[in-house]
Amino acid sequence: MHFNDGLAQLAPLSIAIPIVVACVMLSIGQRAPRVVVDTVAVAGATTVVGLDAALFAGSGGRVINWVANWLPGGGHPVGIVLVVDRIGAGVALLAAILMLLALIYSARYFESADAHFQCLMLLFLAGMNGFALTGDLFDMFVFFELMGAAAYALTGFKVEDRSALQGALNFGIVNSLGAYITLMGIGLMYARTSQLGLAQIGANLDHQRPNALIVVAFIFIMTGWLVKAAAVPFHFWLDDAHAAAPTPVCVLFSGVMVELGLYGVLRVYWTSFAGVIPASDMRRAFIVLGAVTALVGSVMCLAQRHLKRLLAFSTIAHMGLFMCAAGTMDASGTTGAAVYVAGHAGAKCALFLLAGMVLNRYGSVDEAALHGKARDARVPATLFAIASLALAGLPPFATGLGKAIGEDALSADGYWFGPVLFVAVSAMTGGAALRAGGRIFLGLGPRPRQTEDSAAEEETPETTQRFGRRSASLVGPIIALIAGCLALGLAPSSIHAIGGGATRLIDHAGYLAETLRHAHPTVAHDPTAIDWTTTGVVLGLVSALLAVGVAATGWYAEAVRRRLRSVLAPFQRGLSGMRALHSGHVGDYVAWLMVGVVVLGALVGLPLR
Amino acid sequence: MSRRVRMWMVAIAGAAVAVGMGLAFVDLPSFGGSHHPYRDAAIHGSVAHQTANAVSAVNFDQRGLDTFGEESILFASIIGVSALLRPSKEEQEAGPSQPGRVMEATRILGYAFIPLVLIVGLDVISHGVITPGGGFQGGIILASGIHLLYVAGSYETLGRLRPVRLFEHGEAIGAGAFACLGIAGAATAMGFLANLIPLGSFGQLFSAGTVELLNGAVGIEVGSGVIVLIAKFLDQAILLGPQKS
Amino acid sequence: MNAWLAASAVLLVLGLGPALIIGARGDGVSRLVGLELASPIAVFFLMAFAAGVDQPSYLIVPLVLAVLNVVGTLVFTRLLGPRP
Amino acid sequence: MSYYGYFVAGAIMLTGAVGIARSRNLVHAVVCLSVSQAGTYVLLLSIGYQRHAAAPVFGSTIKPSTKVVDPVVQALCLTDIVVSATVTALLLALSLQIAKHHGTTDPDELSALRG
Amino acid sequence: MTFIVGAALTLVLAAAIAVVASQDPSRQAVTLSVLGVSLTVLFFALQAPDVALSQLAVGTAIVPLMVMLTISKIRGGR
Repeated sequence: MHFNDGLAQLAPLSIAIPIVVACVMLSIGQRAPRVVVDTVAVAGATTVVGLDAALFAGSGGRVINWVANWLPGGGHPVGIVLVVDRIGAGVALLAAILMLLALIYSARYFESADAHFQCLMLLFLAGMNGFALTGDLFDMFVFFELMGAAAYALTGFKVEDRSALQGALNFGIVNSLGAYITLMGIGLMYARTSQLGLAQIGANLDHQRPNALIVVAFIFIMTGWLVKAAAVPFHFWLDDAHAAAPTPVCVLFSGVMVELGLYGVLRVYWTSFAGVIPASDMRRAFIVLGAVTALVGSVMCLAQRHLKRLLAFSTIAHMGLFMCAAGTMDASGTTGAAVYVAGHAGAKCALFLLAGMVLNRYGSVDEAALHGKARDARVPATLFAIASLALAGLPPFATGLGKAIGEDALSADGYWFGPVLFVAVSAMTGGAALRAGGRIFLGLGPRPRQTEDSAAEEETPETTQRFGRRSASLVGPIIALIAGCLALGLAPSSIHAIGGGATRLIDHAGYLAETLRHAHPTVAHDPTAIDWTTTGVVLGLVSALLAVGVAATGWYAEAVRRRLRSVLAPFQRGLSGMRALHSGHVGDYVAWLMVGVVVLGALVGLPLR
Repeated sequence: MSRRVRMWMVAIAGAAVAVGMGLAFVDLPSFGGSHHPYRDAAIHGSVAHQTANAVSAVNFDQRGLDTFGEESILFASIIGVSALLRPSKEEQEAGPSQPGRVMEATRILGYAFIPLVLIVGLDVISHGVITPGGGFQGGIILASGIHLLYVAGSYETLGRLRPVRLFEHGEAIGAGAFACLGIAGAATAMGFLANLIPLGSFGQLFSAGTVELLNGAVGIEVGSGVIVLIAKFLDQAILLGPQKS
Repeated sequence: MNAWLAASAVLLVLGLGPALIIGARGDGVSRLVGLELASPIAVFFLMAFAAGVDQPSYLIVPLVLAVLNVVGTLVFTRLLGPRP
Repeated sequence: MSYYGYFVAGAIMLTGAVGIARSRNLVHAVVCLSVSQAGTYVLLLSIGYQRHAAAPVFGSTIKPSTKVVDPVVQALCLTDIVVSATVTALLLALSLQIAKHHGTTDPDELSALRG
Repeated sequence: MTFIVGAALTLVLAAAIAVVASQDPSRQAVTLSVLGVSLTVLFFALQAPDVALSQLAVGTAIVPLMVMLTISKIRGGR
């Protein structure tokens, strides 16, 4: 009932504060010493963490803020509404925490150019917060573009690095084109409903038959968000951008930005289109796209030697799993996806930061070139092993818990291959990371031959001086990320909060009633008791074991592979064909984007006829 | 992929997308019709807040958060361009190259137009509430006026008149002022970006409450920002000279 | 449709159409001729249209076009030719 | 005529996309992207258009009771134009740096990224 | 009125195709300016003087200037 009360006022502040801090930093950045700039940036990010945490804690129901006090009177609402629920606040909180850790990690990064790096990081945070908290379709587009503009510049920030520039341009063109297609869909929806608010559109579309206009508008809107979510075949930009972006930026890209794309899909579907496009239709589309994405991502991940590119493909693979879990279109699957996203952020970001440390110390991220080079680095080696196993879903890490919940939800819906897919993808991605780590830190297995493509990629250093061996500002964030992943897996209360959030995310009627008709929040019924199950623990252990197996095959099976060359040849050809598709050519990516729109149309639209 | 394969893919997928668009478009209300419920509500809101230019009312008042996001995009892009086009060490050492020669007619025309462009720009900003135009359009016109000095040939004069650092402050101040006006609304418990100062009367130069102030903030931000933006490109193309490969 | 609107329609079809054709063919300098043709015609079109719908406040647009066209032209004349 | 505006909008968007795919120069591709975005302006304004209505700027000749076209899509379009200009600036800056460091702007010749 | 809007739409479409079809970027920049003028005309005919003014400010001076400066920098290397 209470519009714009104290808690609700925090929502726009979490968008505005980072922008104000960025303005301050731009002004002082030219004169102030580096330590002041870093302190201000970290303080700004800390404030946003506080605001988002308050929103997360207070958003048991939904926190609603009609911006600029344009309350929906009797007639047609004209203002923008921010609607904060647990999942929205949770994603914003995740973004703020990762930003804080990335800023701490980068405190001695680069010869800063007038604090531009920190300004862009904070504007990036503002964009992510706005995207997560708003309840208005066009506003989502605006903050999507804000995220994009900051992200393109951050990707290309190492202007001496050729691959970074090319990756940033590919990222910018493909994402922008996706965003314009989304804008077209928004225009179509506006023409149809004369509304821009998600809830208002939902109320207008409820109980209608899905005609061509609604379906096409929906597909167009999905396109932009799915480009961000890196669903195959929209995913090509991701490995280019992640492989080349500065390490602290990769943390935000992999940990939360890509996931925000999936959040956008779920938010728009459940709030606006759930009354007109049946969930069964979406389930098919999600699970097909998710499974293909997971397989392509994990196979490509295994084939990489460039450590950051390997981690980027593992992000694509995990995005496929999140899509499958959320694609069950029920509370438990969505909970699984949310928990998995949080856990994945911890494990994956730790791995990226470790890759950054390796790059700093040895000037390369090629696992073949680095073979055995880092034998003396005990602490990073241990952390790398733990994070890789966490990525593979080892209990009791939150990744394992999210994976288990997702597997349960899929098999409960009759998708028997769900657990198989989850275990296989976890084993392959975790195994690939372990393989690389084992080679780099322990020198396991024979030294791999230097292939042309791996030798060609030289890496531009990101830092001007080598950091001390155990610099707290580097190791601290890594330990915090792994500890967070572990704590989340061990704390049922936090899982309970996320489960309640998932129930609300998919609660179409409740969102509309609370936003438009000031209804009292309906009590979120407890989602099916979510906790560790025996099956979940066993499957988690199995995938961790398989990951070790995959890694060991990578280390020692060169001889076996040579003997089986004739049997493996067709697979090798398929793999090199798939690698050739990831060509770095922006024209190819645009062609795939258009194919993706058609595929999406076929998956969602054709069955509705 | 070869070029030929790519073009076939684009042709087939593009045709399919075009068919989808066509199916969607014929379901739309027909072009030029009179059914616009959001329009009616927005006009009502605009009149209630004494804003003669309903587009400004939507931009700065009813959907002010969009514009806040939009100005942040501008802000982020300009910082991004500044970062991407920062001169490398070798370029800084190379020093400026000689500017090209300019025709006398170009020079005279350029100087003659500067005051005119500046006046038009200021007029477009200040009347944004009551006539077409506003901070964004006016800001760009102002920035174009300053850069006439470059096309008029005197890059050195431009360098003196255009202390980029100062304009970076201007950009930050404009963007910060927008945000602070928004936060002031939240602090008075009216709501973020609420229209909280006296509204004045319809059609007057100073009407529409905070719309006028936000308009001015955007004008400062866009004007300074675009100057910085063009300055970075100019520095690359002129000052640092053509790239020797 | 009143006389002003009729005049603006004529300007649009017989003026901007050919200007576009010139502005889309040949090398940069000959395209510039098309642009130089298009801008004044557009100014006249905008003025005639504003008169036709009887909206004097619209006249700011042709004014700005006239002014900014000079800037645009100077940009091209400065940068289009071969570098010294 | 009743759908012509929408079709033109769709056609512009697709033209731009095809232009990026067949582009041989990154600057050309960036310009094509901004052409593609022009399609969204045309769509938005076509949606808000009403025949024989005036612009939503009230004054001596347009009273608040006059029929006007939709100001909301115009506001959205203004935002869109700002986005277009600034994203174009960013991408041009990236193309410039690519030309500097790769020595080419032909996407067929860029080879820093291979799967 | 309808005729004017229709003619302006056609003009914009033709200009857009011409821009995309121009392979050489510096020629394309001039045609892009013509597209900017055409869009201004269209927006004006659609009763959107605010948007026309924005398009004008962006499309006739700033974007062509940035494109031309980028090209002239790139050309310098040849």
